[in-house]
Amino acid sequence: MQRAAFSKGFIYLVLIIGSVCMLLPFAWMFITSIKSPGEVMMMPPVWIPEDFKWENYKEAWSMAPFARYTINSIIVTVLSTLGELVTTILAAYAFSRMHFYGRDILFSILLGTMMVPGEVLLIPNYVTLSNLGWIDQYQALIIPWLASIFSIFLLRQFFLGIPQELSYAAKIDGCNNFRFLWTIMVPLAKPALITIVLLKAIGSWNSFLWPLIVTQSKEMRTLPVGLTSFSTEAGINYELLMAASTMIILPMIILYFCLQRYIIEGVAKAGIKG
Amino acid sequence: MKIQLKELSMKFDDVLAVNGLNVHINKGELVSLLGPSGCGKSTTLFMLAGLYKPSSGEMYFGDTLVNNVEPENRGIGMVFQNYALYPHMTVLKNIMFPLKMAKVPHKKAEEKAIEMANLVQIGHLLDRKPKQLSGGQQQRVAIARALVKQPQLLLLDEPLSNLDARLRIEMREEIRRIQQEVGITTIFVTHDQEEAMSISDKVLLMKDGQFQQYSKPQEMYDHPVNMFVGKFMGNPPINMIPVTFDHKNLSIQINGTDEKLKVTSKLNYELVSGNQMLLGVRAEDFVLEKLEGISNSFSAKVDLVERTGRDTLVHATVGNHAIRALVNQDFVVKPSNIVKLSIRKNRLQLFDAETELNLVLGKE
Amino acid sequence: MKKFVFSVLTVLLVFALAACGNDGDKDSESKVSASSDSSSEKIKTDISSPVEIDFWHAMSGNHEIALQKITDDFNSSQEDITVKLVNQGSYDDLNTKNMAAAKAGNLPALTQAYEDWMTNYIDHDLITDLTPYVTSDEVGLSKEEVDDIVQIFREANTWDGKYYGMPFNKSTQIMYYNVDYFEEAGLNAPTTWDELRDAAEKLTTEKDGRKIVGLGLENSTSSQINQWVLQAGGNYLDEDSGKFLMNSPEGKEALEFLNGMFKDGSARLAGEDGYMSEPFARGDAAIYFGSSAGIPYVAAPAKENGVNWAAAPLPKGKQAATAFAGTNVAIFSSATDDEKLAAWEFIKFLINADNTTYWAMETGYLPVRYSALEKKEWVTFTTDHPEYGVGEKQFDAGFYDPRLAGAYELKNAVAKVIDKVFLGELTEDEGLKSAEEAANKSLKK
Amino acid sequence: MIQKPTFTSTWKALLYLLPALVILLTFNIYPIIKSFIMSFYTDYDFFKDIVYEYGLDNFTYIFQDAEFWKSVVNTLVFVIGVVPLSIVISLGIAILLNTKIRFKGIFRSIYFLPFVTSVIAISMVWRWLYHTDYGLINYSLGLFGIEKIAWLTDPQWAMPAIIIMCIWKGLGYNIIIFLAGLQNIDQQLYLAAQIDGAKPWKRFMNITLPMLSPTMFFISIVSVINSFKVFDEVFALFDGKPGPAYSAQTIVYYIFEKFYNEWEFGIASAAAIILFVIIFLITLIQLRLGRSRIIY
Repeated sequence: MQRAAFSKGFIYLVLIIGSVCMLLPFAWMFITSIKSPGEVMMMPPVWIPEDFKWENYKEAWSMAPFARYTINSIIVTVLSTLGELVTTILAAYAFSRMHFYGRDILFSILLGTMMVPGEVLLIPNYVTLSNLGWIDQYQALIIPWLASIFSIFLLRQFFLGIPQELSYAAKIDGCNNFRFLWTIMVPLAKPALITIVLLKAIGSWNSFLWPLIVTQSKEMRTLPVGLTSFSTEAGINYELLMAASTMIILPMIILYFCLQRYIIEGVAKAGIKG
Repeated sequence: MKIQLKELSMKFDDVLAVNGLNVHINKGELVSLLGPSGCGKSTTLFMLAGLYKPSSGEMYFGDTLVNNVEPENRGIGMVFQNYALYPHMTVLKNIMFPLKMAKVPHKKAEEKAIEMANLVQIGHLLDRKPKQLSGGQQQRVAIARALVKQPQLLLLDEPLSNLDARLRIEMREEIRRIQQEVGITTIFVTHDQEEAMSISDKVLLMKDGQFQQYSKPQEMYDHPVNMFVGKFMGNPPINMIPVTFDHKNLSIQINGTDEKLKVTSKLNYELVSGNQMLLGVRAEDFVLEKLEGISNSFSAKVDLVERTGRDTLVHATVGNHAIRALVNQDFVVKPSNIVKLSIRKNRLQLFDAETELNLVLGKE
Repeated sequence: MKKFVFSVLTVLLVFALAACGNDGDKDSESKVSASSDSSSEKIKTDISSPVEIDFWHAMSGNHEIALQKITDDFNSSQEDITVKLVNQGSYDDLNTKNMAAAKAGNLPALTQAYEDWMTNYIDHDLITDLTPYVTSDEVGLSKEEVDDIVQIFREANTWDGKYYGMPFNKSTQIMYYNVDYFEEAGLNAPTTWDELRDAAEKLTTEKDGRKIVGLGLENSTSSQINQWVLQAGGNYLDEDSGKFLMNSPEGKEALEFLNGMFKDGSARLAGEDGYMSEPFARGDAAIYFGSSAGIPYVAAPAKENGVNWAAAPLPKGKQAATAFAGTNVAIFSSATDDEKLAAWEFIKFLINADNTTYWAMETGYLPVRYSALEKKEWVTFTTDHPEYGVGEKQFDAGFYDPRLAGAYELKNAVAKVIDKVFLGELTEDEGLKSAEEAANKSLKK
Repeated sequence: MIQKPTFTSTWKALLYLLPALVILLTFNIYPIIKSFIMSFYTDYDFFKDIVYEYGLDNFTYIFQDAEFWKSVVNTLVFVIGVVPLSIVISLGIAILLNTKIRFKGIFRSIYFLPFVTSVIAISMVWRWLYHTDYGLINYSLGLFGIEKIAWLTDPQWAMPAIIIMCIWKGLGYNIIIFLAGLQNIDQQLYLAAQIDGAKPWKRFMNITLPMLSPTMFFISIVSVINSFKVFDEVFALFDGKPGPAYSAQTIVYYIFEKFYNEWEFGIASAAAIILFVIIFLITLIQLRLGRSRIIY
């Protein structure tokens, strides 16, 4: 009995130390963000600032057009997520439920391309977009990301798990393919779709290299790109940098805590099946 | 609606799943498609439903050729083996779904769905989701959904196979009740001969995509057209004893013994290919006597006696062939007794050893 | 898993086939010569309809605000031309975006550009020869005006006798020093290497638990190593012969001088502070070598932190040398005639005596005209703020970066090696040897 | 259920695939092919899009380029630094989380948190944590009497700095997948083993590890592939440079550098192809090893 209590205590201890390590960067980011410039560089470190300089947020916010960056990030995230959802649903349906020539080869080729590092695609894509005249426009930030092989693969796997008989039943009930997809398959695949949406939204919100390359004017930048240029401007004003970082990280943390069950389940499922 | 299948075939790649099926089903009949798994019965059902397109042959619903009619336009209802209920919809929504697709006004659809739910006795479960129902209840929902459109033809694909033994009997009676109440032509796929016997007006027996026999269940039991049908129907299985036929004396001799029996049934000599045959006798058709001297009988040695309450099953050996006989429970017999066996009148079958066809001429 | 492997092989095969199908068709085309005889070109001299042009730049903070002000003034000074400023991030970003936009055919009319970029742009026929504009009777500059532009900046914009750009934001390296620390130690601002070394050593201390370094240098010191080599009396690269000359006793001396101070801790690079201006303004460095364009970045925080500072020319080695950095403005040849003319008008405005003075006072960049130096405002200004006057004192010691095509790669390649020397990964001799190898490798390309 | 494709069904399916295919063909497949072809451009005018010469020079150049080999070595160091450590730590935490303890959900959420945050933003935070003089990490080490480490400016510490941050960021993902794997293990196996007298350690070695081998296999393949492609973290942590004196330059960074800073499309593409081949080969080897090691 005593031993069990001891080992349980040990487990808690390890987990708590681990959690502290995980949370410390976030905590330190936040604490720094409300310090005065003098406190930032103080050694030993100041854990609780003398007064909370919330105006750091205001200052950081006004030093760069963060409002514009935020709007851009929201537009890009929402549109590319919705768009990807539609293309993914349609394509996954075709790959899981329809019989057509070349299906397996096409699917294999798509899967194969997942192995290619994304950085390879940047320059040819840049050229394509500039030929289309889309550079520095929302199209460039959104359209290339409207379809994802990984999402299609994930949803296809989920669709395959839905019994074939359901589609037969629906067919007999007078429901055509398209309607069946939206009234039966989509509601049933809700868990998988939520996963896809969340992973996409996180990825889109956090994406960096692509927006860096295809945007030119300040007005078109997204938050992470804005943050890097801000970091040059802010120099070593770490309190401002941390305030800006907090502003970028916070929306995703809130989203995460609201929907963490889906995110974690989704990752677990996507991982195990993938 | 009467159904007619003419030379219906289905080929998957190299496999001939259904081969030249010719069947006529009368209006209002319940027909079982029976056979071991992989015999093509489900394929036939799916062709009837329009989910598969036949490779060749014709299907008539009434007088209409339906080969190229889409499932939703065939006027059919179907119940699947796993019920295929829409998991995210309530019972009511499930039943209403076909009506919704047919653009029936919501109010009317709901009324009809409730009516149908009451018919299958699930009126109190309308707000539940399929997951919250027992197997039998799901079954009823599936039937209600299949019937709510008032189809001309009801297709049931092994609907009872996912239920436990007691529920299976209950549901099978229930299906029969509903079918007769609605008066709908019904096709019922099963691999369970007892189920088919108990529920059907007619049974269509198939093997490896080949038609075997299509007749009333009792007829099929009493007069199987070949060894396969004979063996497939009935439990315990029919006894098959190799015999040699004596054409001159119209008698048979059990191989490996001196036992001879006179054959009184009329035989179809056109089907005979030699004198090696198999004598088919159902366990309940043996008459067992302890005494010597009964005519047209043979002796066998008792190996084991099983009492199951209602009946007594005697395992015995004649020559080196094991046989089983059901006898009256009053009859007292012990292992290693020698008994005399005779066969009830007109209850024996003779199968040609080579063609496996039944040589005894039936009533028809 | 077999399926997976199969699929990958399929993909490879598809690529291979695609590759085979595509080559060879362009081989027969011959190289197009980049040179064109532009001096005889006719240029447009009046604007027919309102034009809007983009100016891609890499100015941020104070610099951007000042540039915006000049641009706004220009836009309201006349009706036909509107200049739109587009911030492209860092200089590297700007160059990348120029190249990519050139490819995509959506270049702006105007850009900031370093000399070595311009060499590359000229090679690819991307920027316009400005000579016809400069010499034009209607819209050009008079002889006096041309001569008024600081000579070294003019030279830096001339290729084969043709102007391809005009100097805009020109800066030079100056020495910032902490007046309080110097007074405390009883030292004067160093004017030679020996004094510099001595001061750096003496001023490296620890105060209230804070480390103070004698000499603070920017992280880009390795890419500006040519300044030190020149000060040591050597040479970095010969523009005419394209020979890398740093692997010499003078080069070694420069490296040893710097490295010696790094090793004994009397000098350090900005490191994770990004730029040295902040630590200097915080009092963490006694001397700081930085761009004159960094004056506002030093002044503001220094004031906040109560740090007294001053600026002086860079100490001499065997000779005085200071790198002139900063960019010029150039017009892309893809612009329409109207746009080119509009851009030229803007350039003239941007570097007229008033504006170059305003620009210099706001940013710490140097005025690009001699006449600006004599302007009353400027003289008063530099008297009040002597640090702004340090740059012009060094005009004679100034040099600009080699402008060979590929000089950018060369500088980078050499800087990588020099960084390794600073970080103690290579000895000075090894460093010089592999710097030469790296330089020759990029020259060969 | 076998159904055959027909012309009609193909046509219909294409309609469904069309939106996704247009995007994927334009922005995934075509650029891959294009990059592959580009790797054979030895003389190329980017602006006019004229290829004067094809050949293998780019590959020759890369194989002779010490920088490239350095970046290969760095990448390997990164993979070897991140993957095993991350797997061991996350497996340990997953096992602890899989015991009967309270606040399981909270712990799980905490460990997963870094996964959802922006690499760029969190790298800024780490840059601050790693600060030589004012960073929290050196301060903490100082409490144990360890001397200050110049994490971001000493070439020897650049790789460790990036490895630590990447382990921190990726831990949660692995933990979640390990947890899912652990929960799939039939509890009766443990009961049976306990009845057979197996002590906890033996149960771990003889049940948990073997039953977890497919999960382990999956995680190792995914982690290795992802680690080979590391870029954002390097870019952000060192403020747009691959570490002091290029000491943390990875293969993808090398590609990036050639692409964007030097405009050497042929060389960059060739390097990308080599990266692809390396990943492909290592995955093949893993598959081979996996086949013989995985118990079921």
